[in-house]
Amino acid sequence: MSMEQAAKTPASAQRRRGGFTQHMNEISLFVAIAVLYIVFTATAGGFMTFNNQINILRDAATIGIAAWAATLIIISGEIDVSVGPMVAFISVALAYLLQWGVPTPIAFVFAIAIGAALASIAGILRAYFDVPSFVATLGLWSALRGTALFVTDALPVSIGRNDIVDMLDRPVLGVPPAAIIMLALFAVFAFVSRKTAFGRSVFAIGGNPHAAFLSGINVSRIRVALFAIAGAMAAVSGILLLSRLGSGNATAASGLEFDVIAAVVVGGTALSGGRGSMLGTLLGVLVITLIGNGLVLLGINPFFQQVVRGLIIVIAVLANIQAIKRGAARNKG
Amino acid sequence: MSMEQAAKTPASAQRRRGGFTQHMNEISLFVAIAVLYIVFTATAGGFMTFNNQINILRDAATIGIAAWAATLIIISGEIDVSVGPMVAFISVALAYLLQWGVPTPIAFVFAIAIGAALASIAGILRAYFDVPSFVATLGLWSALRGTALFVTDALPVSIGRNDIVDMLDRPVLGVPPAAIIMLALFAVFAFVSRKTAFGRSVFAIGGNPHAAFLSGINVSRIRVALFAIAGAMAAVSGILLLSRLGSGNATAASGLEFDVIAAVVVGGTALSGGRGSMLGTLLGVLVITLIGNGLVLLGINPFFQQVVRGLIIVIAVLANIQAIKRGAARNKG
Amino acid sequence: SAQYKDLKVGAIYMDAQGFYAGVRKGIQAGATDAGRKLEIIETNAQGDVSKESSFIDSLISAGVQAIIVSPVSADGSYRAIQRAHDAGIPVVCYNTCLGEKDMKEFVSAYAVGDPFDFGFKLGNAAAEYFLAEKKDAPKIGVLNCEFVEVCVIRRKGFEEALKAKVPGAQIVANQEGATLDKAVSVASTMLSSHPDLDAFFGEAGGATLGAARAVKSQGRVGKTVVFGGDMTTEIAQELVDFTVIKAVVDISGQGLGKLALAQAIKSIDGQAPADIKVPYEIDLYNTAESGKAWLEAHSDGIP
Amino acid sequence: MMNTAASQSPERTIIASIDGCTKRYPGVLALDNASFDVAAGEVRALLGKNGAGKSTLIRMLTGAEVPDTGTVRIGGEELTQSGSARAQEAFSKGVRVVYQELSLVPGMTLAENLFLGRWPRKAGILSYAEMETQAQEAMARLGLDLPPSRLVTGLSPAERQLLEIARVLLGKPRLVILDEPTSSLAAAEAEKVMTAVKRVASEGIAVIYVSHRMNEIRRISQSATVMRDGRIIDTVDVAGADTREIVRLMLGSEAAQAAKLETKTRESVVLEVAQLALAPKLSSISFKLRQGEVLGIAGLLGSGRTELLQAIMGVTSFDRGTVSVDGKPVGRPNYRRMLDAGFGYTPESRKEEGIVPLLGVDENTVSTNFFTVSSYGVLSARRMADATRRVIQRLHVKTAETDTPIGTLSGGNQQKVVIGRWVHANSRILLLDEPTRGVDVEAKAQIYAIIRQLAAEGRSIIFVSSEIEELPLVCDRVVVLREGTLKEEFTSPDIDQDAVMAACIVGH
Ligand SMILES: Nc1ncnc2c1ncn2[C@@H]1O[C@H](COP(=O)(O)OP(=O)(O)OP(=O)(O)O)[C@@H](O)[C@H]1O
Ligand SMILES: Nc1ncnc2c1ncn2[C@@H]1O[C@H](COP(=O)(O)OP(=O)(O)OP(=O)(O)O)[C@@H](O)[C@H]1O
Ligand SMILES: [Mg+2]
Ligand SMILES: [Mg+2]
Repeated sequence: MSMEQAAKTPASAQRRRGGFTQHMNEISLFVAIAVLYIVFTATAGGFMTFNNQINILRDAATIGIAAWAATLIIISGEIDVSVGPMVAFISVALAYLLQWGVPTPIAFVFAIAIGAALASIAGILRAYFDVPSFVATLGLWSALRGTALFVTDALPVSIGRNDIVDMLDRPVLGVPPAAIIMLALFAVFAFVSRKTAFGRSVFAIGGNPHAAFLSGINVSRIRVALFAIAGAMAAVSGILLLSRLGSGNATAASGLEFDVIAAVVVGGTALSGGRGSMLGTLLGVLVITLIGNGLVLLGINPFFQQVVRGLIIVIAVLANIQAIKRGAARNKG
Repeated sequence: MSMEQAAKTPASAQRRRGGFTQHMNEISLFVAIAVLYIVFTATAGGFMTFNNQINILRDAATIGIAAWAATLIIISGEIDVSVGPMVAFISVALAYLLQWGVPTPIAFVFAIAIGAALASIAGILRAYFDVPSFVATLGLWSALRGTALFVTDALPVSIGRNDIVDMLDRPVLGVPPAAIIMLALFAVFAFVSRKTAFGRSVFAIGGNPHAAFLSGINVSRIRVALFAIAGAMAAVSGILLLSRLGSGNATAASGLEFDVIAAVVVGGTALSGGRGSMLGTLLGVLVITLIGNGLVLLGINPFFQQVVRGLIIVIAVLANIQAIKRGAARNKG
Repeated sequence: SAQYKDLKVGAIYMDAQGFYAGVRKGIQAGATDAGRKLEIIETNAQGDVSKESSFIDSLISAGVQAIIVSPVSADGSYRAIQRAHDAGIPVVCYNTCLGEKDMKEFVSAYAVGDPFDFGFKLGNAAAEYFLAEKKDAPKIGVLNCEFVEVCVIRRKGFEEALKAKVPGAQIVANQEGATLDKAVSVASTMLSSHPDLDAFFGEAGGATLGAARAVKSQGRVGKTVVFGGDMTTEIAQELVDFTVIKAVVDISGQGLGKLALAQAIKSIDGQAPADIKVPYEIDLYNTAESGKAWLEAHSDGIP
Repeated sequence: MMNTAASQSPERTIIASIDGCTKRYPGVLALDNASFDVAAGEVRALLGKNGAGKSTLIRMLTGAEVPDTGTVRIGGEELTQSGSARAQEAFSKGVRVVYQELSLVPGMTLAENLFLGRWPRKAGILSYAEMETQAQEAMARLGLDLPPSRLVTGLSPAERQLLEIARVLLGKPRLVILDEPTSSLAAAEAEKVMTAVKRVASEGIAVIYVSHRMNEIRRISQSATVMRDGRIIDTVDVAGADTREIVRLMLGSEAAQAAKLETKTRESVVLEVAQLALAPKLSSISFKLRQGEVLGIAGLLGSGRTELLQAIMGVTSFDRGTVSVDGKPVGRPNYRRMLDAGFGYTPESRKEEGIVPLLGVDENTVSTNFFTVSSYGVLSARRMADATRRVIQRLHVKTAETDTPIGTLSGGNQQKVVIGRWVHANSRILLLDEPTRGVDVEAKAQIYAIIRQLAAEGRSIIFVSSEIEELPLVCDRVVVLREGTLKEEFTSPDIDQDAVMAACIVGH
């Protein structure tokens, strides 16, 4: 065993920003996606149809929008396990707002504000009271799911006809708005994470919170902001969910947090913080979604699909880590 | 905000092992338990009956046995989210072993060995391949639950009459064997964590894996051993589950991992590793179980129970952190 | 002719319960009966409308000829089913379905054992038992699965039938206990808070069996009885024993699956039933003998 | 002899001052009613033992912490904010600091680290081009020739230190504080830092310079403030005071003389390294270590001394070569096998790799060998305490109890425990990497004595140090690592500091 193995992450492995090993990760994910495409096209009927590709994009949106924010949170060294219940809660809250006759655009703004406010409770607990983010968001997870179920009695909250909401589910030139929103938000997050002081501060906090604090970065405020952003993104997912289902559902998006975290780590972001990329997460989201879609099309036993997913997550992360290590070793010479 | 708040945990807060602040944590949990007892006795009919107290113990066993091992894992700086599916999987595997006519004691040994072997896969991935334990056990979580459901079609696997298995569910002097086993294992784990080289090495690894490695502790092997132990404990829970339900159930123990982790962190063990105690976890298990029991007795809406549980987890951890801080501050003078 | 063509059908199961293993077997048996080679693409919605919605989209892409689904939610599932309908794929509900209006619009057939009847039959059986035992004010604890809508309806049926015959009957506790382990724990706790509990009503299989186990382990045999839904091998064995479980209502998964496939084939062939609702018999088992008969008929344990 | 430096130059313009500051940490009075000031163009040395309160005083000036009582003024204005705003406030008033603990973010580039939290931006968007040009210039000033887009991850400790210094020189500093900037640097690199410091001072910037190295202080500063137990003892004119006197002020008593070197190396070779190569730093290393010998390894920053020790220990694997113990080749060294063969290794970064801060001194000591304090894996509290006490006594570790968490001890005492754990393990070959880094004069002298004593008992020691002046005090023999091989060898008593230094830098 070498020293690196004793350490939590092979930090020394990655030598240059945008360098070989960073790309190594993304290249290996590209290869994985290509392989998945080839395999599914050959074996799963209907996989390569336009419709199905659109479905994949639409499914990707559910995970993706939440995953962009989760990537920043994980880079900053924190974790958020409350995504699923947050999405469901917001879809319910929004449905009630619409039922009460709040104008749709205002209801959307409210929904996003509610999401940001609730999530920032977890952020405040983390930033100012030292409650580990896992605990704070676990509490939120339980409280939000419980509240949504309690208020609705697990029944869908119908919103009736609503043109704006319906529009959000109607494809534009064949592309569902959810996918467009996901890609637009991706661009924003990729930009923010690389080109703004906020984004770089997130990396700094994840890499060395102490140093970040000493160099005058407002660590607490950024932590709260990160959770608030995650809440807002979950709210956007909640709005899209409402438009897709036509009602607010307290039981929806169950286990979404696992998919989101899996996508982020498959994308090469380190759970220990300080390292990660939006492009990686985008590829991770695609891998997770493709697998989900392909296995359904292949008619694999649904329970067995769970087994395959578990294996693939581990294998993807394992391959990623090995690729980074090998890249580092090759860089040495 | 002070420097300490920027750091991940208020490490400097705790100045002496076994000192005042360590006890602060346990004292505050004792108080919490006392308050719960008073409140529930006053409000929840049947709470103070012998039978109900026994039920609490029995429910505590489900969380507790897994929580002892999880405490060590979390102290070592890792996490195991695969407990629930592991328990269910073992109950199914054991039921099949018994169906195939394997003699009961041998089947028990097999079940424990299977649990240890499967969990040590996650340990090996962590220790030798640098896969974060969250990812490794998340994979296991999905794979085990999926396999168990796939094999059984979500139907219970009946074992028919089996005296040894039935005996495990028959109270001895009114006390269920599960509770006795839980307390015996608690004694073992408390002893191991404080009085053995293995236990202290776990603390050293959690406190500083580099330093532990350099001082000659076999970090990798201990990490694998920890997961194997967790698997074995989950198997014990699986055996007890089988005896309680009379059949192997792939859907059982869902969400157990959350309860276990909640109990450990409520008990004052730091998710960042290096710090924690078995007594704390015991008290944490009691808190979680008492709340569950009391809320059912009170007939609270089950959805609302989730809300209460979420709040209580956060409040307990928050109070704990504040108590430690205040203890540290008082030590100042 | 159509009779010899292969079938490609999508099936969605609502959650992880043994009942759906029966449905699957029923669908397969139905295909064999119809002399068709069946390709079945199956998924499990895990009780989540959002997953269900995305599965239905995938099935549309996969080019299935029909979708057999037990919708998670009457109001929550209509969008996805509408999309399938719009894509020209007949949708056959079983077990659960959409609201009346949406059903008429988007669904070809609904193979149903009515959940209200389901509860109602059991309520009747319970009432008869209490009348025979001369208990005019029995106290009942409910172990529910009310995070899905059908379970709420089952309880309504149960309460209505029971209260009609035994007006003094009273539901004193109602807690979630859908999985076996949770049900055992919750039922045990209920017995502590209500030591005079006369009966449990288990809304689904896990709840029924869990209540029976709790009654036995708490030493309450002879004092507390169990009425519940959903047959499994173990519940049948308990019924044969007849000390704790006194009556079980069941919609056969296999039977329902078979019926649903038959409706799907008809819909594919353009012969959808005039009345969308195709009723399926709800079976009541309230004697030891009936339990024995069930065990003989289902030796592989699949309900 | 001694006069207060402050009274000397009436035209001083005070840049920063602290007035009557007190700061308590749980259990310690880190700063006790301290008053202090520093003027423009002045290089003020700050001296004191480990834990004297130097870093605490600095944190007052930088706004990283708020004093319990007293005031802090920068440029005549009092710091009023609290929390992170206070650090911002001090920064905006021109305070720059290199903290003792590393404050770089490993996963970010050199350029980003230089501008951490204050990245140049245009319309809210970071301007990498500008950042990298400025970074290149700033690093060039310190002779640091690295691509600004490189990650900090791969840098050696010394390169990191220089990077941190480059960071504080950016912008318009009025007060630059360096907390032990050279503790991880070899002499030649320390020289670069001192040149930079002199230049900074000549631009009228006030400098506070903390170091445990007296000769450095003599070369760059005019006055030195001595601290002890959180109090300011005196401010002395460096040129006028002799080192003994200053050390006496620091310790509060007379310093122990360094033990006289008695060499009696035995003939048997315990460790032989032949043709060891590890790309890219080590090309061919061969040497022998005899029983009872202290072998010093000198070298420049990045010459690969740490890598050599790690390769021998099997912590990192090497490309070629053999390592023999007692004449028998060990094949591929593996860390645990080397420990079993009687080796012991102390890493150069005490905090990151040396100690488990939350655990007690006892557990940090016995972790190298649980067998002697346990039976069947069960630890005996009594035997553990006894073993720890033996180590504490032999190595003069200052600690209240045997189970005091090691994180609360001073750096020097922590280091003694890190060495002591191999005494507990009864290792006969010790590889010590920078064992005196960041340790005060008193503790240093004690560590030298410990090393000599261990050698006298027949243990063999490899001693790696960047402070060339200490090599003659401890080593029987010194080899110089340069360009991947061992170049020169010096044998006691002919170990001449200047000659060793020259050997280190030939060709540079
Ligand atoms: N954050 C903290 N929490 C608790 N105690 C602290 C903290 N920082 C410093 N101390 C204590 O305050 C005292 C003074 O520490 P300080 O770091 O100022 O000493 P120093 O003179 O810089 O020592 P060194 O030469 O080792 O760097 C020490 O006893 C130290 O243990
Ligand atoms: N970022 C890092 N992560 C892990 N290890 C590192 C890192 N940087 C340096 N090291 C280790 O520390 C050693 C220090 O190498 P360096 O280039 O400083 O050589 P050196 O001769 O030991 O110099 P020094 O004078 O600092 O002791 C390297 O061999 C490397 O193994
Ligand atoms: Mg200091
Ligand atoms: Mg070194």
